[in-house]
Amino acid sequence: MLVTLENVTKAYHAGGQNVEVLSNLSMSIQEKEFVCIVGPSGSGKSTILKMIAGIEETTSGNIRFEGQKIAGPSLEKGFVFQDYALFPWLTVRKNILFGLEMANANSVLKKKRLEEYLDLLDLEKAVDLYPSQLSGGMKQRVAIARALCLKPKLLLMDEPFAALDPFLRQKLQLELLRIWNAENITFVLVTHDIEEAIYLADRIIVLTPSPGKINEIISVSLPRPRLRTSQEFIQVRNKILDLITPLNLLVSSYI
Amino acid sequence: MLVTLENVTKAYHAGGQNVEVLSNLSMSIQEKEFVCIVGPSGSGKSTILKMIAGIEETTSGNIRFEGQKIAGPSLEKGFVFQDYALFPWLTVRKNILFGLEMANANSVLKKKRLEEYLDLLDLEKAVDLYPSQLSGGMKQRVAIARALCLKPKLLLMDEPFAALDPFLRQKLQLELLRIWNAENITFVLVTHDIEEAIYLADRIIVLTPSPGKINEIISVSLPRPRLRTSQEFIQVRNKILDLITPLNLLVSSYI
Amino acid sequence: MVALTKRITALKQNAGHYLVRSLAVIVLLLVWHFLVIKNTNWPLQFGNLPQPIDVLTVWYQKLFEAAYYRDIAASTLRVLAGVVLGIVSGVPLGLWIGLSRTKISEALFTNLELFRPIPLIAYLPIAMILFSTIESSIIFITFIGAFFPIFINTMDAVKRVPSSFVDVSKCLGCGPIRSIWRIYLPAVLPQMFTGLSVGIGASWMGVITAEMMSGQKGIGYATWYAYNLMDYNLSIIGMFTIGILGFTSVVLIRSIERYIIKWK
Amino acid sequence: MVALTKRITALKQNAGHYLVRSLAVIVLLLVWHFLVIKNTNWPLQFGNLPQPIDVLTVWYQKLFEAAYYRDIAASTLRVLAGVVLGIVSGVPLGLWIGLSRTKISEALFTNLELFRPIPLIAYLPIAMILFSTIESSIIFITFIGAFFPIFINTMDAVKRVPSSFVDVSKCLGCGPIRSIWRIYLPAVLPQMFTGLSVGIGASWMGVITAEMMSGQKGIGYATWYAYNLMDYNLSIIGMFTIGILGFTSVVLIRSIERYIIKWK
Amino acid sequence: SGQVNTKADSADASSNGKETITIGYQTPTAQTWGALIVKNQRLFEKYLKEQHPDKDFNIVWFDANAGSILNNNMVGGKIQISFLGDMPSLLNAEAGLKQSNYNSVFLAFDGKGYEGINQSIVVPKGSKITSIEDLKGETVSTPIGSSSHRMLLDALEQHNLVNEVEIVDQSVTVGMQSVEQNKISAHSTWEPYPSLIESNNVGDILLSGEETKIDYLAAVVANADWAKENRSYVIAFLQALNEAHQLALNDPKKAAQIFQKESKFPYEITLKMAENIRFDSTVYQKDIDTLNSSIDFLTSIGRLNEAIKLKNFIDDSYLREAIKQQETPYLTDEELQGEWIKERVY
Ligand SMILES: Nc1ncnc2c1ncn2[C@@H]1O[C@H](COP(=O)(O)OP(=O)(O)OP(=O)(O)O)[C@@H](O)[C@H]1O
Ligand SMILES: Nc1ncnc2c1ncn2[C@@H]1O[C@H](COP(=O)(O)OP(=O)(O)OP(=O)(O)O)[C@@H](O)[C@H]1O
Ligand SMILES: [Mg+2]
Ligand SMILES: [Mg+2]
Repeated sequence: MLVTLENVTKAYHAGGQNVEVLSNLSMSIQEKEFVCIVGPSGSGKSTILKMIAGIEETTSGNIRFEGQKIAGPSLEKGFVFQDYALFPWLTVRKNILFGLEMANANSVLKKKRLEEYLDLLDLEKAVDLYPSQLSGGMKQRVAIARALCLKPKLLLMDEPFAALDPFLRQKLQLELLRIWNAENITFVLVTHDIEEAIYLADRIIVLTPSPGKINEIISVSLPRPRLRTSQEFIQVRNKILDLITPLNLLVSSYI
Repeated sequence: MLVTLENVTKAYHAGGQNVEVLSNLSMSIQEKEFVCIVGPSGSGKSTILKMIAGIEETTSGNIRFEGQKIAGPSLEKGFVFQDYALFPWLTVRKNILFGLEMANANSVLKKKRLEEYLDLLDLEKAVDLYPSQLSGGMKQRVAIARALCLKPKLLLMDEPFAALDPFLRQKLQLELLRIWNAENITFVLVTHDIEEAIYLADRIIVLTPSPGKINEIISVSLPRPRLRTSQEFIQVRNKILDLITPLNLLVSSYI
Repeated sequence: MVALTKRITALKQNAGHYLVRSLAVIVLLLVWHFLVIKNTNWPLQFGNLPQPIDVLTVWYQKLFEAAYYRDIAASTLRVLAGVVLGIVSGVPLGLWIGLSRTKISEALFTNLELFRPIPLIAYLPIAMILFSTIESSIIFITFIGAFFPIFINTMDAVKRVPSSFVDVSKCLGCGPIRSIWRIYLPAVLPQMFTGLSVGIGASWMGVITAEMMSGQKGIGYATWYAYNLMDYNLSIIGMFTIGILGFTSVVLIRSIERYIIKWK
Repeated sequence: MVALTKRITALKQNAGHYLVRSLAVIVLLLVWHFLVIKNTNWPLQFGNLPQPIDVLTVWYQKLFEAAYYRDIAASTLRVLAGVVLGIVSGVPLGLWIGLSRTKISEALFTNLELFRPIPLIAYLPIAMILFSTIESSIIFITFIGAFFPIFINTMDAVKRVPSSFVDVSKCLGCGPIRSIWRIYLPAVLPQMFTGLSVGIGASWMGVITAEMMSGQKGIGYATWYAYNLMDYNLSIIGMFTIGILGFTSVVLIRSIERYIIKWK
Repeated sequence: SGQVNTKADSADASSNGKETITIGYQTPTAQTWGALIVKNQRLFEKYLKEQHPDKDFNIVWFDANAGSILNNNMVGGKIQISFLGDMPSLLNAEAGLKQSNYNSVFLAFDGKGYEGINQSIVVPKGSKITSIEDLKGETVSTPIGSSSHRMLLDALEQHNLVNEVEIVDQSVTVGMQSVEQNKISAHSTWEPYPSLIESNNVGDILLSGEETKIDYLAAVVANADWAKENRSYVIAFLQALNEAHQLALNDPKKAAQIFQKESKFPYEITLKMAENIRFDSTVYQKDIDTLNSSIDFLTSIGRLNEAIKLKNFIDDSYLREAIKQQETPYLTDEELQGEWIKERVY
């Protein structure tokens, strides 16, 4: 197991009160697995990723990475934020090399890695541009390249496609799978979009509304590339929709 | 025909140049019809709505509303903006009554209409709140109530659900259909979400990428309420997906 | 219950803040005291300062003198007059220049921009020339201080009113004239208040400069007079009195803002 | 080709702007001229103003006098010194108080806030007492003018650095010390420049105040001196010279900003 | 008293190795224009060279539009010697008593105005006010606590108008402009302003200070500790002042030219000043009496809180030594008890 969560609970202190966000979560993620987490807003999806990354601490329970308790961020765990969090003051090149620079890598290595990921993510032409000069899709790819550049074992992605036009989104999903194929890497991806999760994941973790608990874990064993219009795809989709959209839904029950 | 577009072309003057946004568009919308417009970002969806509303002028071609050329905004055409454009300085009550106030309606009428739409949209409890105190779904409903309050014949909606959590989105779609059933009104709704379009529309107008032309108009004749998981639903969906996602899609072809 | 708990927690936090702040001021006074007592003259000649205890004693006495409040009242009225004039002229001008795309408004704006970077004190000779009474010259200076921030912020805000507000109001039957009252004015109100609070601060900063002309009353005059007297106790008291008045005005504006702009 | 066309269009637009602006100034001068000629004394006593032609003539002569430039240079150096000191102290202090959550930084902030609303002119007596040279007391005033906007903007900006920048830098192996240089400083740079341009404006306002009260050279001193001599031509020239200098400084800062902040 | 600000080289850091001495003067006060001659003719440098042939000096001249600014800077240790009107010089003395790091010494007089000449009450051009009685019920401005204020009060007292006139505080510049712009009924001020107002044809002199018969005096005050430590500099300075006074006495036209060059006031005015002002360092007993009455005046209007003892403040030993070194005889004690002696100035 690459990552294990054991009875993880997380509470935030807000407005003088402790608010439980995640309660008693247990799960594990295998090496080279592609895991998606779906759930309504506020169910704690981002919080899970941050705890795995070591940016947030757990309130109780343990998270292990390769059997070790997580003490903080490490270079083996890459993180791609929803808003990309590209440094606007650095060019694409410097953004991608930021992690290697921090590690005082030599220039040969930097050059090699840069070329490798510029090529993999088709960013050669953008190398000297600033983030503000990039389209949404390119920003996305730079953020991924920046995380991959350190050759992490695990890549955590928080709604990487949420800000994108759905037409563009499909193209980038395909691209992501290509990277996943090319690199020996485990993906944990948070999304709102069930179809996206089915298209990408080996397993889908469905959270309940706040405080987040695991509603169900669904394994998707369809061969890739998956066809959104295939019978099997639709079946999985219907199963999840049934799970989260009770049929007796009434408008008046909701404000 | 309630609305007819005849060879409508629209160009914007930007950076010293004329950029054509919509070219030679013809279509018509029947009374009591529910029309959705889908298309990639920048294909001119919002522009179409604005021209019908009379906020933007056409560069060439004509738009007719009930046979008359459109000269400007009129109270018969309601508009719901993507970001709702609720006036933050007015309470829900005053926002809803804004149009009637402008028309110097008497207080009896205002009271009647207010009650009618507070009830229809389940907003009684929110009547004295300011927009900043509302959830996304409530804002959405206030914006609809504000437009409906003038009893327009046509309601134009620009991506009304784009900013919402997909779980919430489904509930509001159902609600919208309920309003459409309750009122004698024609809907034109712009969306990014194909599934949403299929769920709602009588006809779906699919635009090509910029400059926008009509790619295809798809009639959806499924009975309502439509089941997203039904065989027929999936078929329509697959048809549109095939239309916009060529199977030979290559990542490298896209930047 | 929850609301009550929250309020108590908030009160506790506030109390903590006030404690830290009061302590901070006390530490400042102590440091100042020891610097003077030890006659420290490096890196700065702190030894020349009056002792805080003397300043506070004199200040305490001042608090029982009617003249102190008369001065404060006189200056406050001048600032008030300047600010009211600033609003009355800055808001319509800001709306107009912000909304119109005519050459006339652009020309007017250019001319106003010429005057903006001029320090208030440099207006003194002109203020004296242009106005027929000294009081109006003084108010002119406080007005200039208030005008530019109010004007600039209104103009800025009106340019940034989302076009969707205007579009939607058109669809709801609101014409261009009415939209000024019903859309633009309320939409710019928050930033107008920002301009107002900057402006009232600037107006207070101008009050000493302005009251150098006055010759009889006003806290700015009193401070200036103390300086001429070489009474450093009174100079420092004047300095902080003006500071406090400026600060209070800003706080006041901010509470008026909170009261008026309920929708935030 | 397209780029060229765009540039030409932009140039044309700019030329249009300059034309309108120049016309605006000419209209102002004409209006002024006629107000004086007609001896208009209502609503304001414009008739008392000197004629614009006289002012411009004297100004033109001034342009060939070394003393004029000596004064400008003296004031500019003082502003420069104040601004440099303002950056050197305001930026680290802003970073520290913005980032730290300790009581000490809160206390320091409280004390700084006490001094912020005090008008520059009111610092004069204290400045003269505290500093051992005249030059340093003038520079102290220009420093105070520059310090607060730089400090406040830096502090503000650093509080608003998106936490995702910091989180992502942690994940990329950037420790807390390095993040100051690599994350916080570049992230606050744009708003720091805003503070800087406000600060340099305030610094100009301060130098005039300081020089008017206590100078031997400098454009503020020259302007005040002209006022003492009742030479309104020179007073007005001084006024606008100061305005132009303040304006130019801000424009300069803005171009440095554009040069440094390439990423916008 | 404690640590003292006597570092003379503190005023200008740019002068490496040179000793800097800063002297404060006031162009808006004609009776301190002795400074302009010393400055213009570089007389201080000349006598310093005599006293210290091997030393380099950097003399900085600091112009201020009010005595308070000079006093402020003297307390701050930035100015060593100042030309001050009589009232500011007394405030300087008070600062010497109050401030722990500053002591004050009165070295000499500069300009003197016989029986209040060189001060006037002026009214706007075409004013209906033609006599002092007309001021009844009017507002008059003056720099409060100055000799002109005292002169105004004396003039009003002579006509029993003290309680009938409102007096407000205005600096000479603002007051002069107020007269020009007809914003004030009258303004009581000192030269060169009354002359400037007349010459600009914006106002008329209502009453000359002479009618009050109180001498109007301007003084030279120094940082006492600095003076004690640098006695030879002070002596050189007073010798320079003496030469300046001789020049004013012997060649008023040249003095007027110097005044014009340094102050930028029109020649007709500076000439009038050169002729009307008695530039004389000498400390007569009657001058001490005048200062004493000034102390009473300042105390009576609440501007002076410390009891100033002139015998502690005035130290004419520097002046006596300076004159002795120049091998000219100083006035005898008897002469010092009497009236100002025409043609004999130092
Ligand atoms: N730093 C924080 N302090 C206090 N509460 C927080 C903090 N971060 C998150 N929360 C709360 O924790 C809950 C879960 O937040 P989280 O961001 O993990 O949800 P999410 O599932 O990612 O939601 P979304 O889909 O909207 O991104 C929310 O109710 C949020 O308000
Ligand atoms: N006022 C304007 N001036 C210049 N160009 C404009 C203007 N409004 C829109 N455009 C351009 O017209 C094109 C179509 O815009 P429109 O907003 O109609 O697209 P859309 O299909 O609604 O896109 P989205 O899905 O992103 O909302 C875009 O390229 C846009 O940049
Ligand atoms: Mg999230
Ligand atoms: Mg759109």
